[in-house]
Amino acid sequence: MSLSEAISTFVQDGCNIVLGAALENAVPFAATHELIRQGRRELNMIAPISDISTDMLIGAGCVTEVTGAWVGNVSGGMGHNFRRAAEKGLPHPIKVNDYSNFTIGMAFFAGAYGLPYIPVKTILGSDIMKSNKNIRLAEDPFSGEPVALVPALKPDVAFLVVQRADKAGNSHIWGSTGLTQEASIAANKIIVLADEIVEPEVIASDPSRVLIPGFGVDAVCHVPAACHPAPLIGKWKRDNHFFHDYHKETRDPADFDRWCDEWVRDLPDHEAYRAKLGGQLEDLRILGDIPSAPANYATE
Amino acid sequence: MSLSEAISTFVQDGCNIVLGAALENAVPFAATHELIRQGRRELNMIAPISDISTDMLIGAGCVTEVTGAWVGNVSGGMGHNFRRAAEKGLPHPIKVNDYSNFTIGMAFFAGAYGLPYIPVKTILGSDIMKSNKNIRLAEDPFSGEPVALVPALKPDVAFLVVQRADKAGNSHIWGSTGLTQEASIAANKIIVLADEIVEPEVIASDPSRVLIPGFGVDAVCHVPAACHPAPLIGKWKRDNHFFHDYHKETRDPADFDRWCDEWVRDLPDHEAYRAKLGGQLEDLRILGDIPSAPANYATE
Amino acid sequence: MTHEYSTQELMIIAAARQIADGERIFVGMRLPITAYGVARLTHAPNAVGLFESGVARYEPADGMLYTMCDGPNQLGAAWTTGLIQIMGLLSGGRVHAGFIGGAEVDRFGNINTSYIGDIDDPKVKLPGSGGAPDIAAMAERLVIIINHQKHRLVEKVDFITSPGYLDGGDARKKAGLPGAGPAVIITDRAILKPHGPSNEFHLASIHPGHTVEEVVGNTGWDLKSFPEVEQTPEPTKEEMDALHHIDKEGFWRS
Amino acid sequence: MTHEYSTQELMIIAAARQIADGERIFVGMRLPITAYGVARLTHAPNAVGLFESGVARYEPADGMLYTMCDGPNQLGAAWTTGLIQIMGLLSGGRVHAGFIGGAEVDRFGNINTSYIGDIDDPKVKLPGSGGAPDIAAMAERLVIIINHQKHRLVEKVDFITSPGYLDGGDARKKAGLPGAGPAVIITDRAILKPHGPSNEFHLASIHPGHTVEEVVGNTGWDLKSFPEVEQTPEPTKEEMDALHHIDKEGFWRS
Repeated sequence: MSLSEAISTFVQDGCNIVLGAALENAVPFAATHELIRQGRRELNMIAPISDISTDMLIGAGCVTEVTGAWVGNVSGGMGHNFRRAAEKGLPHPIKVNDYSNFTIGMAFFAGAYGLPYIPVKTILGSDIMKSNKNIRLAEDPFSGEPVALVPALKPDVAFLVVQRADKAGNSHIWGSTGLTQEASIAANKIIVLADEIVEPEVIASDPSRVLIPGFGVDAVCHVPAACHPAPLIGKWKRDNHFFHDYHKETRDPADFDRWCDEWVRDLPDHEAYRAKLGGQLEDLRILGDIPSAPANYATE
Repeated sequence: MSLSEAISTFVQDGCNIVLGAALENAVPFAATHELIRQGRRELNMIAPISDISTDMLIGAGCVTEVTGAWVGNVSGGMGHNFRRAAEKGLPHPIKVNDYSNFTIGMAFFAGAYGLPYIPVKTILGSDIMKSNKNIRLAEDPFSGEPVALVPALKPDVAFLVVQRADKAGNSHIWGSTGLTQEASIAANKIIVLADEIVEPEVIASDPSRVLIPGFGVDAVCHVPAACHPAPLIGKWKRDNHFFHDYHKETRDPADFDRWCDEWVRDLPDHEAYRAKLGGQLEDLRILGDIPSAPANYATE
Repeated sequence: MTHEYSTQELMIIAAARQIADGERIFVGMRLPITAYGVARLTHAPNAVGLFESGVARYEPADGMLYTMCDGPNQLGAAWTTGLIQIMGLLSGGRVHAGFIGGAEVDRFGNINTSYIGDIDDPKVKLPGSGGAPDIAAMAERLVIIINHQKHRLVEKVDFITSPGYLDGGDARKKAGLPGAGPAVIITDRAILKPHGPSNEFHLASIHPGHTVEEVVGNTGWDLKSFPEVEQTPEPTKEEMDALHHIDKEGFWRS
Repeated sequence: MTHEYSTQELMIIAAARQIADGERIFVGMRLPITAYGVARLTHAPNAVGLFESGVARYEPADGMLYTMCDGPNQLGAAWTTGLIQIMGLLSGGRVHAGFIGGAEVDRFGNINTSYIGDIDDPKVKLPGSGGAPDIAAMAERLVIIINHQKHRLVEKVDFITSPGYLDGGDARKKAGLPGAGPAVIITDRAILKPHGPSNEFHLASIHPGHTVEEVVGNTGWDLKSFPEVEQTPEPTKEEMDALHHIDKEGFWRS
């Protein structure tokens, strides 16, 4: 399925969306772009940290709610669109549901595995307990000590980038994964952006490297470099300049609009985006090979 | 460190012990034997399912408490020693703390990750709610619906079998892992039984295959076939006859004592156990090679 | 009848018919895993088998399994992972059905695999629950497989390890259990299904060669019947061929 | 002084000295990760660095990192896993310390990285918490790194993102926070430490070339001093060599 088709099928205005839960790597920026192109509105973007993806969607007017731990530009500074929306209501106001990384992890975990809520200690004393009305202070009935109850989060759709998948969505991920597994399983629909499509035998050769099984995946889209400008382990380096330029070129709304036209709206799809990057993208491609030691699954 | 030394250092009488949390594979039977040899007493054996390991320890008089979901002989029928202890108090009475597999998983998860308890729905309506006094019925404060609160379990020591480790305990596991990760991290001390000791570079070549990092491991012991008669993926087949024979040869206490002398007490260590098995063990060794597809960790 | 089959083979095929195509099923060992294999080879080629140790498979394993953790069940699996990941799928509508057995089942489909007699002084200490309560609580529906004897199909189990409809009626819902509950009890003599608002199990279908009187006489409660008691359809040639393909050694043939 | 160093280099080395050998440390990016590298090369060769995205490392990564998820931070790591696994280590005494920064810190070591001004109508919306509150709540001790300016070291933060000692005294313990709280604030002018039962931060050490008056004048609360204010020891040759080995491009030299 094409990414455009997957998004038009599975994402409606008003959806709660996880777009990248691995923190700073494997961010599905190709989906960010397509959500902007298709003009989705009133989205609630849910993620611990998705680098500049959330800032872009806010600037393009797609977002009315942000649920997560951090929004900005990890190597480049603050997110201008996030600030404008939160401070001045431009392009329109957003509601911010604050979490810490671990507590949003617990919210996903609860959503994934059928637990109504999780009692945590890591958010006690923080004013996040005041700003996020979903989290409740309670008493641990066993010890009588204070505890924060974090209710389950069940996103409508989760997008994730994987290094390789077969056509059925069985896929392999390696490197750090942040909250990818919990956030994806918690979601109602899972859309996989595969950097490479491989034969089913490749994935089946190592079922312990599967993070989400294919039978749980609703769409698999072959989108090379879907992560750009974020890195993908063993596939793409991080485009540090791109993050820096984004920071410089989106300081005011007109600048952001120009940036967004140039890099998103005026391009029909991710293939055109890759073509526009051209040699800049090729320079980020990882050409070396440092392979993992094999695991033996023989039975005899 | 030798397994004998690890057990004499880290296991005292009265300890709460996880001995195998992967269910029917990778059961650390070598540690079962050594606990019997060293005559540990009043142990609380904690595991979802550890095949006949728990039954052996009960028969040898090491156990006064069993915490878990299932005790018996998975392919061979009931565990005679478990029945004798629970029904007749022989060799002495045991307290049984019933859990289901998922709820003991949640108890380990809470213990591992600093959560005081986990609210679950999967045990509602079961009389396990009555027999296990640790689990409390409560009301979900968000929905008003019933929920079972499962408190954290923090074992004193966890034993786990891994396919390969380096000398520092950094290790690789593949195949299904049951509750190995959660139970081990929940434990105060972690003892790794490595089927093979490899160079650090082998483990470092694939940090995503690490289940427990070496810096969390308190002892690493090189014990080939520590899992026998259980299987270990890619290393050892299951010794189905051994389980069958155990069932036949432990029907009454005197029979069990004879079995236990022959296979455990009269042998100085696991090396002698392997030597006694001889060709029977060699027949279980996996000689084939069905390797996993490599993952590339190159950065350039 | 154009082909021979054993009682056990009939049970396997009746169980296989409970699996719809594309469904994700918690498969136990022995009889249910064979039923899963038959279903995959006949009407449910896209079913997925789940094993609580942390395994999910498309194609059934090649060869006889003694435990779900055996090597052949992991080689070429869709997923080898942890118990929480696999059992966690039970929530969120990702698992359609589970198969479980037991030492005792009662008129409301409650299952005992824990204690016969008193908990504190049991006559028989059974091995325990494993993951059965979790599956019974959460799966969209439950399929119970048990031999039809008076001491196994009892008025009231001594201990509810895995909940069915508890005391009947809406007791299960009131207890907060998300899954719908047991849909069917398959025995070596008949098939029972929950009836009406009470959710008491009634006789729904009799296996060929058995009679209502015999079935009632071997049931530990006053077994009532659905208005129309069917005869369990005999295995088709396709079903038997699939079963023979899986059970090459004839383990289930006697 | 036999060797030159910048203010930032002094801060890095002061931070490195907070890491004891064998400790497991939550390392942020930039200054703290450089401090971790210096500690590993000098007095703490067995320290372990943890990154909340799901990475644990022995040897620091080779080369400049822009984020903790960059390839060089994952190649040859001790563990690449999920956030829950790594951050979960914070419980159970498996993590000794964490480094965090912020836009504002107050006299009780509370840190704000969320809102300047009113929550509902903020003057500045900062990026947010990341995992800092979790580390602040759970790590055995916390090391805070911040530039010493009056609008950064404030009487009371507008929003407590990551708790220090809250209102001081035993407020932190009463709130149920397991970790002991911030042990030190390292600035570009001085080192502050919590004092006495109030847990208010007092001046403990002054960096070479700075004065008490200057430090007090650039602090947003009425900064008191420990009875004996030390001078922060200058970097040793070994420390500077280690830092130059890591910071080959001289990023921190200016």
